[in-house]
Amino acid sequence: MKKLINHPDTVVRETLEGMALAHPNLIKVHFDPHFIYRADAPITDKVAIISGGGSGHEPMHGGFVGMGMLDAACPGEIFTSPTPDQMLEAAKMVNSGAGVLNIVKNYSGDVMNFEMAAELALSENIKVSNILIDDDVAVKDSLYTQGRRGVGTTVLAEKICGAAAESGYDLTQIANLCRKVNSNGRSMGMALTSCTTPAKGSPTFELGETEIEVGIGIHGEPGRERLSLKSADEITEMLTLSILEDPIYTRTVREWNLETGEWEELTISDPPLKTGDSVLAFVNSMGGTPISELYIIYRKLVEICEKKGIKIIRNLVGAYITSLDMQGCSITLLKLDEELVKFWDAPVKTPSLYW
Amino acid sequence: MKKLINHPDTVVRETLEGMALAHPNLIKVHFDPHFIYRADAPITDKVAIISGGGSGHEPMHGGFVGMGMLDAACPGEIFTSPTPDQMLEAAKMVNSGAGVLNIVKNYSGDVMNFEMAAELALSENIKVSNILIDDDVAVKDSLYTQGRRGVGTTVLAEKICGAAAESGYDLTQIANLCRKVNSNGRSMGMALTSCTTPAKGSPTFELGETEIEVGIGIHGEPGRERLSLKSADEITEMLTLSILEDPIYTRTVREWNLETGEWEELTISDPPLKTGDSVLAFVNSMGGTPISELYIIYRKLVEICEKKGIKIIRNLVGAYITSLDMQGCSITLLKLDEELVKFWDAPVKTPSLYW
Amino acid sequence: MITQKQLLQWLETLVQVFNDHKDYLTELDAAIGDADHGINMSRGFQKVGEKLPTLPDQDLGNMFKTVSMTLISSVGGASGPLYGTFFLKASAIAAGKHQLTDEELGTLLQAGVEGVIQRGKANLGDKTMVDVLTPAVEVYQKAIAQGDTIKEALVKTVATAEQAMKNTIPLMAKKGRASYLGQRSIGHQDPGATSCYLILKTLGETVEG
Amino acid sequence: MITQKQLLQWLETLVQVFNDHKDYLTELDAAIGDADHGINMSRGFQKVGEKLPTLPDQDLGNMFKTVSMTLISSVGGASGPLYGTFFLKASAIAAGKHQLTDEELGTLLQAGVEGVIQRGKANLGDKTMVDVLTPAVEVYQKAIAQGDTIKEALVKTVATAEQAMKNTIPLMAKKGRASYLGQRSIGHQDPGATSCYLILKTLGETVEG
Ligand SMILES: Nc1ncnc2c1ncn2[C@@H]1O[C@H](COP(=O)(O)OP(=O)(O)O)[C@@H](O)[C@H]1O
Ligand SMILES: Nc1ncnc2c1ncn2[C@@H]1O[C@H](COP(=O)(O)OP(=O)(O)O)[C@@H](O)[C@H]1O
Ligand SMILES: [Mg+2]
Ligand SMILES: [Mg+2]
Ligand SMILES: [Mg+2]
Ligand SMILES: [Mg+2]
Repeated sequence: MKKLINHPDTVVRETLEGMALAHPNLIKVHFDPHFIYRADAPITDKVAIISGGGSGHEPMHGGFVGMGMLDAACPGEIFTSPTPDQMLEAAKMVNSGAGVLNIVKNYSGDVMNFEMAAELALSENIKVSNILIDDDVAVKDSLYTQGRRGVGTTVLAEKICGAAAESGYDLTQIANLCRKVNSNGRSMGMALTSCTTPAKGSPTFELGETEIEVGIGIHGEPGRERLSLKSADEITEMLTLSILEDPIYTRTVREWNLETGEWEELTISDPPLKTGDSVLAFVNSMGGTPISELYIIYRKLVEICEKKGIKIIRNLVGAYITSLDMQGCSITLLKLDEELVKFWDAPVKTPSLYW
Repeated sequence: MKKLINHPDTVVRETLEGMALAHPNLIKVHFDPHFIYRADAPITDKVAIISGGGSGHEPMHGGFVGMGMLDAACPGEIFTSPTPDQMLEAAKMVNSGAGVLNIVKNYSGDVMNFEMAAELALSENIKVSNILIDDDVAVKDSLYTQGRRGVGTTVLAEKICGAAAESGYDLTQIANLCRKVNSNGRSMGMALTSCTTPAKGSPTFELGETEIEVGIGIHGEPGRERLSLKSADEITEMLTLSILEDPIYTRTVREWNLETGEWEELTISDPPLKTGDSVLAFVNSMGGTPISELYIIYRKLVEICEKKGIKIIRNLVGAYITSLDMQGCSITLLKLDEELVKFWDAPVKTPSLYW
Repeated sequence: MITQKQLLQWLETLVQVFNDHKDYLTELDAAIGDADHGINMSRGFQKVGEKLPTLPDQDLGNMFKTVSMTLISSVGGASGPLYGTFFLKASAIAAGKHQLTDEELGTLLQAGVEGVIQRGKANLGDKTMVDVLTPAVEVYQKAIAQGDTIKEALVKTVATAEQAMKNTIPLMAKKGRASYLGQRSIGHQDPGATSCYLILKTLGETVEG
Repeated sequence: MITQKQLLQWLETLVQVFNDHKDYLTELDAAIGDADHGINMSRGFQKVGEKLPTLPDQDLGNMFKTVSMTLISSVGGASGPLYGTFFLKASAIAAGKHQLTDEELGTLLQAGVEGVIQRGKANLGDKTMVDVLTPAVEVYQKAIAQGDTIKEALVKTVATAEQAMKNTIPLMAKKGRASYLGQRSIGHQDPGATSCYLILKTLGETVEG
């Protein structure tokens, strides 16, 4: 394994140290427990947005802390969910009294840790809503699995909810908005190469010189199927059609009911994308793929969407939710409406998204 | 070779097509000859800034076209200098009458092609200045080589000169500013892995599992020396000391004298960095190295500079001048003064630098 | 009856056990998960080890609460909240006590299992730690009710846990990360079921003396 | 004397020659440069080939100017401006003509070499195309001055070029990309010197008939 690190055990801490030094005007870092938070937190009367997850997906989530996006991010060990004490301390630090929205990617570890954090926060009289992101169409059913994983839509939800919080939305409104973004977003990814985690030191899975892994998550786990290497256009077509042809998706999630003060089960159905929809198209590098190749993908994506009558009215092209050094890409399509467009366009000032 | 491309011959064109589709508000792309230019060019009374070079270094240069930075960028084939006709057509497109500054990285191909372009432009009554960037301390002498290569300082010069042009500097002032930025900037890079060009399809050089290449350029050419793998801290120290301990550097360059209308030889000496200097620290990924590792580098860089009495007052951390999928990093230190800080901080609106 | 000393001994041994089985559990997790279960458990019990000197002065309720909080704040992943909840529920049963009757130990384990199920929503057969915990604790309680000594009951418990752990091999995972693999999860032993077995086995050995 | 037809034939053959030697030149460039010289030259002469049908109607001046502009706008890298300048200077000498005397050919080559030197500032011994061009053109002019026929003179020119090309092997590069390698550039034949040799060799063969 060749990486620019000192020791597998110090990667997360040293990354955080570097971030704090590089962006003192935007963020601060709290150590033990670790979390990154807005330099100017808490913001009076503003709902605080917190996210978190295993490390190794940089710039997500820490790179998205700042005005108009996250108030705090809780990084776990590499590819391991962070712990409730991080989330609780972060909530205490950034909560202004208007409550906290936790944006949680749907992995059993993240979900359970954020649920415990919510219970702890609620017991300290912090209003909390946990909203799940589960947008990965590579996972087909929700009955016989943990349900769809949270991938690309997470970044978009963080941006959009962050802007809504900035505009004065209250916790219930933001929770509804976040649920909408999740319902409107669908993603699919693929890998040319496996990533290598510092702890293991060798590729998580082996891919031959002419093989690709399709339907991967973001933790180096194997994907839905292994195929022979294809051209960028063919790969784009495959990913895009997986998203466009994905049927209605229904699952039951557990959410905290702020009024009854109890967990309750909620059944959510996401309608498929359809002709005439306006979307945000997000082409993402898994980390090792250069931006030039993302533009080649984007070019084909535009062509396919045009043919299918889907209008791309916003886009994001770059490395935003990654798997360490993995080569590959993911595509996310998020159906937009006026509300989402407004909050997508709103200013954002974070280390890795800034306008 | 596994890449998200369709064919080695179409990589450059398709990347440009994708860029044009992704950023219609910021840039436009002209094909045959290829160049990227500001969507709102020419800007009345503003000096136009053009750069260019081989492709494969994305986002440089095309990703830096827009308000406050470049007016046009000319991409060559992968790692091959663009041609004078591209530069001439780009100059015609973006020149408002206030003249054109060409920012040229010091490679024989780039230098000669930009010189020819300047001659062609001058013969069409476009005022042109070509300023060289030659900041790579890995190249020791200028007498027995082509002179230092242009690397990381290029990005900083493009940003700073772009802002100066926006503020109303005339061509002579901007040429002077660009020369100053170049004199104030020093860089050093290293590779963990070789890049793979689409045309060759296999790594340009072979590095063992425990070897690194130090003092590399940005074209996959071998570096100054091959060493055994080291920790991030050791690598940071090695690169930083190469820069800090680099003595005065003197060389003769050829510049067009706007008054005499002739090429003239100019001898330039860059003083070394010294205790008490304020700098911009730029930690750059060669393409395949994730941003988390750059922060680990940055953290150590801050520590070393502090010890040496060098004050880092601005920074840039990310993948800005790359070698395709190469894993590795480069460090650039740019000595700052009030003028440079002002123009660094000024707004910029390009696909890949935006504030 | 089981004393605080024995329970402390159990925890102390677990620190060693998870250190020794770090690579083994991680390898199991590499096959159908993300190759970190051993790392997570050993990191967590390492931290528990650091807390050991402070535990003898507390009652069992506070002792298990400390274990719970330590695991919750250091394991992460799916197993952190699950084992954390197990010990949190246990601490409620053990509050104010310095020893447990055989029946109380059963009630404590039972509460722990219920906490895990509440937290993780796994059903029997989903190929998780629940597949070991549920039958093992059931066997313990039945044995004590039948008049077995605690030693006898724990021998049966550990045997049941071992078999249950092996029984996860042919199952298809329906919860946790392994569920994404669908059919491909069949044929591998569940890492969380394995760490559960190790915990119960160590308890048995501690009481055995 | 050399006719326009012969010069056209030369260019036409060069399209083929650079197509055939693409990998060879690229390999030479891989050793001490960036592995593109063959690709650059073949891309450039491919474009010249596309222009061939338009050339017979022009005088030699315009013909070489077209070649120059085509190479300049399609080769890129270091060799593009250098060969482009070579043919640009040649075009000035050939302006208005449809054939060249033996002396005029010498003057034309001489002007081309001077252009390359002006543009690239390389000295003899810097391990570049200049190391082939300078002695070869000198030999041609001397031979013609001594009364050699053009055929005889070109035989000597090509022989000199071949030897000069090989002489670049032990040199350390001081110009171009290879100069970054310092000592490591020793022991490799310069790719640009090699493409120069191919150009002169093809000229000789064309006149040979
Ligand atoms: N919902 C759940 N209910 C019960 N046990 C679960 C659940 N999800 C995962 N597990 C257990 O957790 C184990 C994995 O733990 P670990 O590897 O530490 O966490 P992660 O899966 O987050 O990496 C699995 O082997 C399984 O036994
Ligand atoms: N300054 C120079 N003067 C003369 N010839 C040069 C100079 N620089 C480079 N060359 C020639 O150009 C050749 C390399 O051409 P090419 O590979 O096409 O361009 P690049 O080096 O830009 O990739 C070298 O082998 C050398 O002969
Ligand atoms: Mg994990
Ligand atoms: Mg080249
Ligand atoms: Mg795991
Ligand atoms: Mg070359």
